[in-house]
Order: sequence, then C-alpha cells, then structure tokens
Amino acid sequence: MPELTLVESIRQTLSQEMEQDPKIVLLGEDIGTNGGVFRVTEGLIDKFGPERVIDTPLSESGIIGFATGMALYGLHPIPEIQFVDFIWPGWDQIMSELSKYRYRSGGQYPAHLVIRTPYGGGVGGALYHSQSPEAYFAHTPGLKVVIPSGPKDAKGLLTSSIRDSDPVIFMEPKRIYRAFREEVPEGEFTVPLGVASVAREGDDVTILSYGSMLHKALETADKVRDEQHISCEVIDLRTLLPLDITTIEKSVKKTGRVMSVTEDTKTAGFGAELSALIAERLIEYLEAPILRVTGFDTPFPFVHEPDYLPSVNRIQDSVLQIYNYSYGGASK
Amino acid sequence: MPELTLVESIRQTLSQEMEQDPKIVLLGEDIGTNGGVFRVTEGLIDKFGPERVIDTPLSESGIIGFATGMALYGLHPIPEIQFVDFIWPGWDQIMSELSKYRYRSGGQYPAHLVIRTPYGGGVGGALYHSQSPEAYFAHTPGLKVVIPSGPKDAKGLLTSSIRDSDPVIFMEPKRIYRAFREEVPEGEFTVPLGVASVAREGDDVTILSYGSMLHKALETADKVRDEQHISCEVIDLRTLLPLDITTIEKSVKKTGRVMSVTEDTKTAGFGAELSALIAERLIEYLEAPILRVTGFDTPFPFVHEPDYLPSVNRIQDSVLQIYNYSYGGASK
Amino acid sequence: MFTLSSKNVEESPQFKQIIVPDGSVKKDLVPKVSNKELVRWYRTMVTVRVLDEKAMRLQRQGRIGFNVPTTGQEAHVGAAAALKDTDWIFPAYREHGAALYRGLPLRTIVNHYFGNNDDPHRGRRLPGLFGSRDQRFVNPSAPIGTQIIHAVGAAYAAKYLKDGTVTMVFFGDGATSSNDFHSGMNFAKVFDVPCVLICQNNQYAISLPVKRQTKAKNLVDKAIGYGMPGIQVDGNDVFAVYSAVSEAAKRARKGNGPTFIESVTYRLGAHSSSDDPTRYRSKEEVETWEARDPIKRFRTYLISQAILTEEESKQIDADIVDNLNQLVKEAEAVEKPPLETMFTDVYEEMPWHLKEQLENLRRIMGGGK
Amino acid sequence: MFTLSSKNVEESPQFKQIIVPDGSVKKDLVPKVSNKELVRWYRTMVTVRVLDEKAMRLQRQGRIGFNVPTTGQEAHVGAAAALKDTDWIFPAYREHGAALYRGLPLRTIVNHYFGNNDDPHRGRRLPGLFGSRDQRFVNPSAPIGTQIIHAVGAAYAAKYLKDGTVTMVFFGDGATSSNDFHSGMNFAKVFDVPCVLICQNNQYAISLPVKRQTKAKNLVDKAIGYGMPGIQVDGNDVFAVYSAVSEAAKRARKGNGPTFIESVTYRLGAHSSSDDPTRYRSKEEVETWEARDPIKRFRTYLISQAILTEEESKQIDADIVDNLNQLVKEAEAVEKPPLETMFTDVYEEMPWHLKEQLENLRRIMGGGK
Ligand SMILES: Cc1ncc(C[n+]2csc(CCOP(=O)(O)OP(=O)(O)O)c2C)c(N)n1
Ligand SMILES: Cc1ncc(C[n+]2csc(CCOP(=O)(O)OP(=O)(O)O)c2C)c(N)n1
Ligand SMILES: [Mg+2]
Ligand SMILES: [Mg+2]
Repeated sequence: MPELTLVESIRQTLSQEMEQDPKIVLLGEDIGTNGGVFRVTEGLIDKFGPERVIDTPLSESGIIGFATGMALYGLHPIPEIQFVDFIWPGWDQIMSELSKYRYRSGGQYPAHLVIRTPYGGGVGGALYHSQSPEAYFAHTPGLKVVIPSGPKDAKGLLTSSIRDSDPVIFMEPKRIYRAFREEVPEGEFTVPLGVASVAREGDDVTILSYGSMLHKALETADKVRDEQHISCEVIDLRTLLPLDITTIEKSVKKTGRVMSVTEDTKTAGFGAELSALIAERLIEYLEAPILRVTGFDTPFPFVHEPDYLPSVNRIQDSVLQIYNYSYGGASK
Repeated sequence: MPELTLVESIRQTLSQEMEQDPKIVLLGEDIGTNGGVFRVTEGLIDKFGPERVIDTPLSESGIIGFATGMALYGLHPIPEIQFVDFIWPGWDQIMSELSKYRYRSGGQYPAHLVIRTPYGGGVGGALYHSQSPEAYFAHTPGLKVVIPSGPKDAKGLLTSSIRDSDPVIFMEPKRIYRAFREEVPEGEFTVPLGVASVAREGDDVTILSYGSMLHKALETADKVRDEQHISCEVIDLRTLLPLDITTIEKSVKKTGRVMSVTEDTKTAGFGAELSALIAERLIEYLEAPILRVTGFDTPFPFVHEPDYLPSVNRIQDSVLQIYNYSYGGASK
Repeated sequence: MFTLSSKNVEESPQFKQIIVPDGSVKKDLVPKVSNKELVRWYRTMVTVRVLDEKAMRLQRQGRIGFNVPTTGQEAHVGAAAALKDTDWIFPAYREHGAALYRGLPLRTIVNHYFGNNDDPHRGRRLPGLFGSRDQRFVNPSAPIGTQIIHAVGAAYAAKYLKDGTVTMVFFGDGATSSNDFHSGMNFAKVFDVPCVLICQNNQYAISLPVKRQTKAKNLVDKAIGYGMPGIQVDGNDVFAVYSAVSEAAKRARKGNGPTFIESVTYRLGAHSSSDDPTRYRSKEEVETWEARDPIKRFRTYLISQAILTEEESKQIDADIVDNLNQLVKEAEAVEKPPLETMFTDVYEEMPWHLKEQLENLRRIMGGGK
Repeated sequence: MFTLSSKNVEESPQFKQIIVPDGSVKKDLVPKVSNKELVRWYRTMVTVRVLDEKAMRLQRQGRIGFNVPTTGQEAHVGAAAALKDTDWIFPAYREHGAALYRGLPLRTIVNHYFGNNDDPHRGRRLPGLFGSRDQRFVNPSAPIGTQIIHAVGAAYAAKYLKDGTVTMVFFGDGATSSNDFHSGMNFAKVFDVPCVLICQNNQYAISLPVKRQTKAKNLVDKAIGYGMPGIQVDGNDVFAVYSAVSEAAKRARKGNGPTFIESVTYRLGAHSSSDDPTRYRSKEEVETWEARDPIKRFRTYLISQAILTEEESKQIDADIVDNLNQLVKEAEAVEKPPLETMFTDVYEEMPWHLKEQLENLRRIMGGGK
C-alpha cells in the first residue's frame, strides 16, 4: 500500500469517488486553477473539468447555499470552505437550511452533500486561521460531524461521508495535512460513520480525543507509560455526531477514569458533551473527576499559540490528576 | 411598586436608560413605526425619534454590523433581532467581529452594545420561531450571555447589560413576555451580571435552570415536594457567560444531587457545560448521575411542541431518578 | 403618506402591463393561451383568495395555528403557468397560487394547515410553509432570502445534467436586502444558470415600506450590478406576469442565463395572522390598490371576452367555497401525526441518541402516542 | 490569457485618470496640493514598498510569521490624504500606506510584525492585520467584507453626534461578493451616512480574476442597485485617487451621503506570503501592470515638475531603508508579550474562569511567563 499524507489521501479519495459518481461536483474558493490554498484539489480541474471543479465567487453563504440547491436537485456536491474560520457567513445556510431540509419537508428533500473544511491550530494562523468550532456543528441536529485523525481513516471516513445521504461536515485537521504519511488502501475503502476506534488500548485512564489532538493524546500516553507506568486507553472518536457511545462506555467501565482532549475553547465545547454523557450514564463507574484539556476561552492567539494548544504537559497533568485521585470522603 | 409584564419591564428599562444616556440608540426590523413584532419598543419612536429608534432594512448581518460600527465609534446601540432564529445571517458579525474586537485590537476598540432577542418555545412557532441557541453564544469567548426569568430581574439585568462595556446577548424568553406580572422597582435598578440567584432553597436535589424553564423547574419543585416530599433547590443562573460557579458549587456541595433543565437541543447544549463543570470540580460530592432535561435533538416541531419542551412530568422523572439513586456498587 | 413607487413605475418604459386595471387590454401583448387554460388560471386565483379568507377565519377561531395571507398577489399564478411542469419552483410563502396551479391538491394544503397525519410534513411546519416533491415545489424555510441561492444551485445542477429544466424562485422586496439575494444574483449570473428570479414587490416587509428598504430607484435596477437582464412588470396583471416569466424562461432554456423580474404588486391583507397593518399604512393607500385587484381585473377581462359568463364565474366561486369547507371538515377529523414523527427525518436513519430520547419520552408519557 | 477590464475601462467616460502612466498629467485636473505635501505622499508610498520587500524577506527567513504585500497599490496613500485626520479609516489589509500617512509610527508596525511586547496588539495578530485607535485606523479582522458595514455604522454614529466626521472603508474586488458589501452599501444609502466606500479592484481575489467574481460590466455599476453615486478611478494614480476621495468626502461632509469608488489597480506581488501567483496569471500580464507602477509614475511627475530631484528621490529611498533596518533590529530584540496577554482583553475585566485557566497554565508551565 502506498504511503500518503492526509492531503494526498483526501485528494485521492475525491478523485476516485468522482470517477465513479458523476453526480459529485466540487466547489469553493480557489479550488480549481489554483488547486486550493492547501493544494487538496490540485490537478482535479484538469481531470474533471471546470464544470465539476468549480471556482466560486467569494461568498460562503453562496457556496453552501448553491451546493444545497444542487443537492436538492440530486447532485452530490462537495463544497470546500477555505478555512473553517470563514464558514460563518454561510452559517445561516447550514443552521437554518441544510440541517433542517429533510425534517421540514417530511423527508421529501434531503440534502446529500459534504462540506470539507480545514480546521484547527498549529500552523501559526492566529485568530482567523486556527479555530476549532466543532461544538457548534455538533449542537446542530440534522448534521453529521466527522473528523479524521490521519490519512487512512480520512479515506475511509470521507468515502462514507460522500455516500451518506445526510449533510456531513468533514473537518480536516490542517496541522497534520502533511505531518506524516500512512499506508492507505488503494481501492475503495470505507470506515463507517458513528463508530469510534480504540487508538491505543489501556487500563488505567481513558482519553477521548479526535483530529490532530489524538496525536498529542497518544504522545502523552507514551510519556505517562514511560514515566509513571500509567496505562492509557486512547479513543479516536472519528464521528462527533452521531457519537459512538458504546465504545466510550466500554472503556470508561473498564478504567473508571476519563478525560477528553480537544482543541476548541472550553466553555460549552465538545468536551463538555463528553463529560455530560459520562456523568449521566456512568457515574457509578467513576473513580475520579472527568477532566477536559482544551484550548482556552479566548480568541486564538498568535505568538502564544504554543501555550494555547493542549500540550503533552497539560494532558499529562490531567492524566496524573485523575490517576492519582481518590475520593476524599467529602459528603453532604 | 407597579406590577409589570416582562415586555413592559423591558420597555420601561430601555426608555429609562435612553433618557439618561443619549448614546443609546435602538435599531432593528419593525421596531419603530410598528413598535416591534412583540411590541417591546412600542411608543419609543414617538418619545425618542427615528434617529434613536431605527427601522432597518431586512438584514441581520447589517443590523449587527451596523451596531458594531456605532459601538466602535462610541455609541451604545441596542439592536433587536426579531426572533433569535433569524440571528444567523448575522452570526459572522457576532462570532468573527463583535466577540473579538477588543482582543484583536489589544483593547483599543471595545464594542459596547447589547443584542436583544426573543428566544424559545411555547408560542406555537415551529422550527424558526422557537429555538434556544444559547449554547452557541456561550461557546463564544468575548460575549456575555444573559437570560432573565421574569420582569424584575429583566430590568436589573438589562440595565447592567446596557452599562457593561462588553458585548452582551440578552435573550428574552418570549413565552413569558406576557405570562405574568411582577413588582418591578420604578427607579434605577441593577442586578449584577455573572451572579445567579437561588430561586428556591432546598436540600435534596439541585436544579439548575434559567429563562422560561425556571418556571417549569419551580412548578416541579412544588410537585415533588407535595407528592414525594423532596426538597429541591432551584437556581436561576441568569448569566450563562460568565457563569456563577460559586452559587452552583455551594448548592451541589449541599445536595449532592444535581440536574439541569434547559430548552435547547441536548447534544452539546448548555446543560452539557453545567454537567461538565460539576463533573470536573465536584465529583466527590456527587451521590447520583448528573441529569439533563432538554429539548430533543431534532428541529423544533409544531404539532408536537408540547411533547418537545421539558415538561413538569419529564423534570419530575429526572428528579426522582437522581433522588432515588444509590450507587449500585458497580466497579471496574 | 402615499410612498409607493407604482405611479412613476407605470409610466416607466421598462414597466410591462397588459391588462389595465379597468380590465381592458393592450391587445397586441395578450399572450396566446387557450380559453380553457385561462379559466384554469382564474379558478386557481379564486381558490387562493377563498383559501386565504377561510384560513384567516380558522386562525382567528383557534382552529389552525397561523396564516400568511396572499390576497392581492394572486396574479402570480401566471408565473407558474409560464413554466413547464418539470421546472422547479422555489417559493417564499405567498405562492399558494403557484402550488395549486402545479397540481398540489387543495386537500394536501388543508391537511397541512391542520398539521394532521395526512400532512406530508407530519405537522412539523407553520401553516403556509409547505412544499411538495411531486410538484417540484420546494419546501421553504422561514428565514428570508435563503431559497434564492438554492434555486440557483438547482439550476446549476439542471444545466450540468443538461436536462432542460428551468428553476424559478420567488421572494419579496424585503428579501432583496438579504445575504442570499446577493449571493444568489451573483452566482446565477457568474455561472449563467437557467433560473428566473422573481421578486414580488408587494411594497412592504412587514411594516417597512420598500422606499426605506433600499434607495434603488426601482428594484429591477439591482440586476445591473450583477450584469443580469431585468424586467419590471405589473404584478397584479396575470398576463404581464405570464409573459415576463415566459420571456425569462425562454432565455434560460436557451442557455442564455438568468433573469431578474420585479413584479410590482401589493399585499392587501395583513403580513400574517399576527400582524396589524393599520399601524403602518393608511386606508386610502389600501383602497388605491384594491382598485387594481388582480382577480377583479382578470374577471372583467374574461367576461368582456365572453370566455366566462357572470354566472359561471359565480358558480366557480361557490364551488370552491363548498369544496374547501368539505376539505376542512375532513382534515379536522384526521388524527395528529404519531409521536415518533417528532424524531424521524432528522436523518435518513434514526441514530441511537434519538431512539433513546424517543423511548425515554414514551416511557414518561406512559406509552403515549 | 489577458482578462483584465482595464483597457476598456480607461476608455470609459466615467474613468478618472490624472497622471498618465508615462508620468505626464492632465493639467486642469491636478489637485491643488503643496509641494511639501506631495513629497510626504511620495515618501509614504516608498515606505510602503520598502516595508513590503523587507517583510517578504523576513517572512522567508522565518523571522516573521506572515506577510500581505501591497506592492502596486501604493497610490491609495492619496485616499488617506484626502481626508481629515479626525476622519475614521476602516482598512482591509493592504492599507499600510493609509496608516503611515495617518501617522502610525513605522516602529509600531515593525513591532507588530514581530508580535513583541511593544506591539499594541500584544502579539495576537497575523503580521499585516493591525490598527490603531490614535490614528482612527480600525483593526481589521481577516474575514472578508465585514468591515464595510462597521464603517457605515460608525458613519451613522458620526452623523448622529453631528461631529462632522467622515468614515472611509477599504475592501477588495473579491469583497464585493460578501454579505456585508451588500448590507454595507444598502444601509449606507438608506441612512445616507457620511461614508466613502472604496474598492481596490486589484483584479484578483487570490486566484479568481474579477471577471469571474461578478458579471457586472464594471464594479462601479454595483452602486446603481443601491441608488448610490459611483466613481471609477485609476487606482495607480495618486492624484486620481486623491481627487475621487476628496469629492466623495465633500459630498459626505455636506450631508449628501455615501459614495462608492472603484479604484482600478493591480496587486503586483503574491496574495500573501503563502501564495504562488504564477499558478493563475501570466508574466506578460504582470509586466503590463508594472508599466503602470504608481510610484514610478508619481516620481516621474515630481521630478518633471522639479518638486524633487533625482538625487533627493534616491536619498529618500536610502533613508527609508536604513531607518527600517534599524527598526527591525530593535524590534527583534524586544521580548514577547507576557503569558497573561493571552487572557486579557477578552473582556474588560477577566472573569473567574479565565483567571483559573491562566493560573492553571502557569502552574503547569512551572511559573512560565
Ligand atoms: C432572516 C429573517 N429576518 C427576519 C424575519 C422576520 N420576517 C418575516 S417576513 C419578514 C418580511 C419579509 O418581507 P418581504 O421579503 O418583502 O416579503 P413579504 O412578507 O412582503 O411577502 C420579516 C422581517 C425572517 N423571517 N427572516
Ligand atoms: C469570508 C472569507 N472567506 C475567505 C477568505 C480567504 N481569503 C483571504 S483573502 C481572499 C481574497 C480577497 O480578495 P479581495 O477582496 O479582492 O482582496 P485582495 O486580497 O485582492 O486585496 C480570500 C478568499 C477570507 N479571508 N474570508
Ligand atoms: Mg414585501
Ligand atoms: Mg482583489
């Protein structure tokens, strides 16, 4: 199997799916002639022509609404939003239209499409090229939210997203677009939506994560294994909505100690949902507080970006806190 | 003290603040000649003229951006969004601009304004006249999010919001716009932001709520007191961002059993943040799961609205679940 | 007091009018349409008006939850009539006429008004916000203007699939201020899609008169900024509307791209069942427009041309009223949609968390439906 | 290959040009400005170019994180020069010239490029995205077009306060497709605010040529749909830009409302330090525009009028380079902003949860700054 970067894997997947489904069209800013600002769609316009790889005017509301119209008509469009930070001019189209079309029409007009968009920090992008707004999407019924953590899963998850008849927000951790290569199956390959993977098995502490943070979680798992002999189970959620509760429950029942690592701002972020689900379903298994390691509740900084993003040190600190926790006997 | 409805209290507050601060201007769709579709601004155009009570074109992005520009210049605008469901065309202005102006300018350009907007169900409004999107706002650093539960608090909280130099989203539970009257102080009256109130003291179960759901929580507290002799402490959060963690902690330490009642959709809703905070800070005090009673994870329905909104029955069910809970002795 | 642009508009050379308010016509402009078809138009227009009156009454009696009246704007039946049945229509919420013309059964609309179990939307929508896949009449939302870009995207799809379909989108004067008017107009022309964009300028966005919505001399001028052709028509004149849309649809079908139509009309009733229009406009203004009533005008024409007799016209009215009353009676008796319809159609398949929420609710309701 | 509108544009009667590319002028149109002031313009334009070259080099060397070049668009110094110092400017991100003209110290900009502790934004922004309260030069975001409506709102405030201030907002050709171009243009004219809306049509939005951004014949035509007056100028001609903005500002100050200016120019460099423009445009095209270079043209004029000697002009260049190098050296030595600046300015007062997050971070970093 060839080793691909995340960018290459996504490009290959788009290309292969486009070959077999003429209903797929790509659209977005600078995705044609320029091949996309991250070069994800490089070469596709030469292969599929400008009618299927469409350079659009500068309007995210336009891009998403236009794609929605195509989808209602029966195409399977894949709009790209250049940075997820710029999706908000199109948010009304997502929140009010895309996510509710099937419901409001009594199932008559589903909107089969995938919005691809790079997200997250780690590239020196400051306030408007770094954000991780997955919680906004995950709070919006009717959407599916998918985040791959590497090239192989990206192919499987993107293929499934493209074939799914519900609208999917496919968030690409741009920090790892070219960070490493992975073997990716050459032919058709799917990973089902709504199913997490256990990225590392362990017994002491469960770490829930996804996207580029998964790698920080894994690094930390190595570190605390080496330094403190703590065995972490690291779960890659892969799909945030609908979430794979089964895999989470199984792990937490085993470890009794759980935390999440996410890049978004903390308050009402996605980690909150994870904590809440566990606190309502699994309280009797818990032997420690449920901690969240997240970005801070500030806009995304520039110079202090390394301090802002969850680091191995910060994750380790939380692992140790919950690992070393024992009930102090406080009571009412 | 005169007894006012929520609508009357808000109108009075706007009028009084406008009298003493000429920098305040109101703007929005149909707020002038028509007095607002809920009549909140009725009469104000006659009193303050069309330059201070501005009927705008149909553009929420315009309304919020226009108000932001006014605020940068030094005015204290109070835009009204006719229904919060229609705020999304202006969401980019809130998310990317309003919430980040102070930070990105190094404190040079704060935006002192309050967005007023009716929200929530209970009026037969279906998908687009019923939603409770407070979690989106609460997940956005730089904003303050305030929700009154009645006429008196509304006056105090709105006055504080208007005088606060940070951008505030002031969400008005339209279901109780005219549902009841309350004594409201005639003169200047403030309630500090960021401070919850204990709406009902109790010992057994803490219920966290706000807005119109507070009343359902109180109703339920009566019911379980009468039917099951359970004593509920009901907390009215009043400000969701920044949250009053002290009042929550104090109550949960006392009761050991806690739940939230919110109208928004469940997944990644505001109740999740409440559960998460408690699960990370107070786990050793907990004697039961932290439950959430919420709207369901669907668009807001029409005919089934009464089944959708948290009802006394549903709240009671959760109170009983956590009240009757005792650790089953499950372990790793 | 009287702020309408209509007077100057009627004198402007770009303004299309065929049936003059008194019912006489500019002969050479009358479209070639069979008498039978004209009667179908008329019947549809009257149905819209009767439905409107009935729905307002039902709403006031608390029997249905809401209504958006369309009285005064019925001539837009002519817009639907100018398309093929295979073309797609993206309505706002005052296009009952287009839906009925397309063949959406009145029974379906009535069921929808009651949100009963025979409502294709399963009682999820406010009365008035309906659509139908069979009729290629897309379900509108409530947020203003969003459908404009959908129609443009669908037109792109039709062009891509080379199936000869045209899409048409309706919106109001207020919607011209919306984000997706801007994106829709721009994308439509940049990609030269087969789309007809028709603005029903009914002079108000709730209480805001169009003169305060924009300072464009005429709404039709907005087309210039997008490099798009524009047509301004008398929107109370079913012939003018028909012929403008015919021209635009022909252009679209030929591959020559989109057209913007400003259709100058007037909302004679309230904005919705929640609105009191006397707060923002005068009786005299309304009366001026009543004199331009699209149905009266068309009826006068039909009778003057002996296409319809006075009597036949009265019979049509009476039949429609009877039929509607019967449908209302039947719809009111149909049960409401079952509880699970609150949870279905969020996704193609119901995910675990919705199943759990439904089960939990059922448990609490004691097996309630 | 060569898709620019500039040729036809120059022939159109509405197109304003005063200094022809060869440096000669249309005498009767030359604005009355002192020689000293002209030299100030020139010096500012050269500073912008020198800063641009330096910043691109620093970025390539990894010493600063990013750059947005403005080379080719320096004539917009003339736009700032046409305003009063008390007027407000809402920039996009290629308005370094306007900032410098306004008196924003070059030192401040250089500190900002390094995000050091003397940067007024406390190292929070991408280099190039700066503003200053003292200079009434508002801090831009990165999302395109959002500032247009802010400028319009600020102008409303100025009108409301009757303080005689005018606001001016810059944006690009790509921004004309944005939501807030639409809301900004519409609100500006509906409320007739004292605002100058100036579009630097530099022919591209990253890779998309303006001809595919919109099918409007000229961007200036977009004003018609809002009922607003429009002016189209040669944006490489500092006199033309100055005189167009002067005209617009005068109109605004008189209470006659906003003006839309299309300033036809060209981005000679890359979109940003992340961009490779050879992917989407030809060398020949760039060369055609190099021949219209705003600085060369203005220098020729100044020298031909004996306002500047060849030698003086060289000295100006050299001084600017030296000064900039010195500032860079100094800025690079300044420490970075302390850790707490990551948490300050989110709110006026830091709430408990941010304090807690800061303390927690400090604890983990072991008292790290
Ligand atoms: C985005 C948005 N903002 C506000 C509203 C509330 N609202 C409903 S209809 C309406 C006026 C629409 O005017 P127009 O487009 O002229 O259509 P008309 O009702 O006259 O047919 C308004 C402001 C809405 N539905 N959507
Ligand atoms: C809303 C939004 N979408 C996309 C981007 C990415 N982007 C940055 S600059 C740019 C092009 C802007 O073009 P134009 O307005 O012509 O300004 P110019 O860069 O040419 O000065 C794009 C698409 C953005 N910043 N904001
Ligand atoms: Mg209207
Ligand atoms: Mg440009």
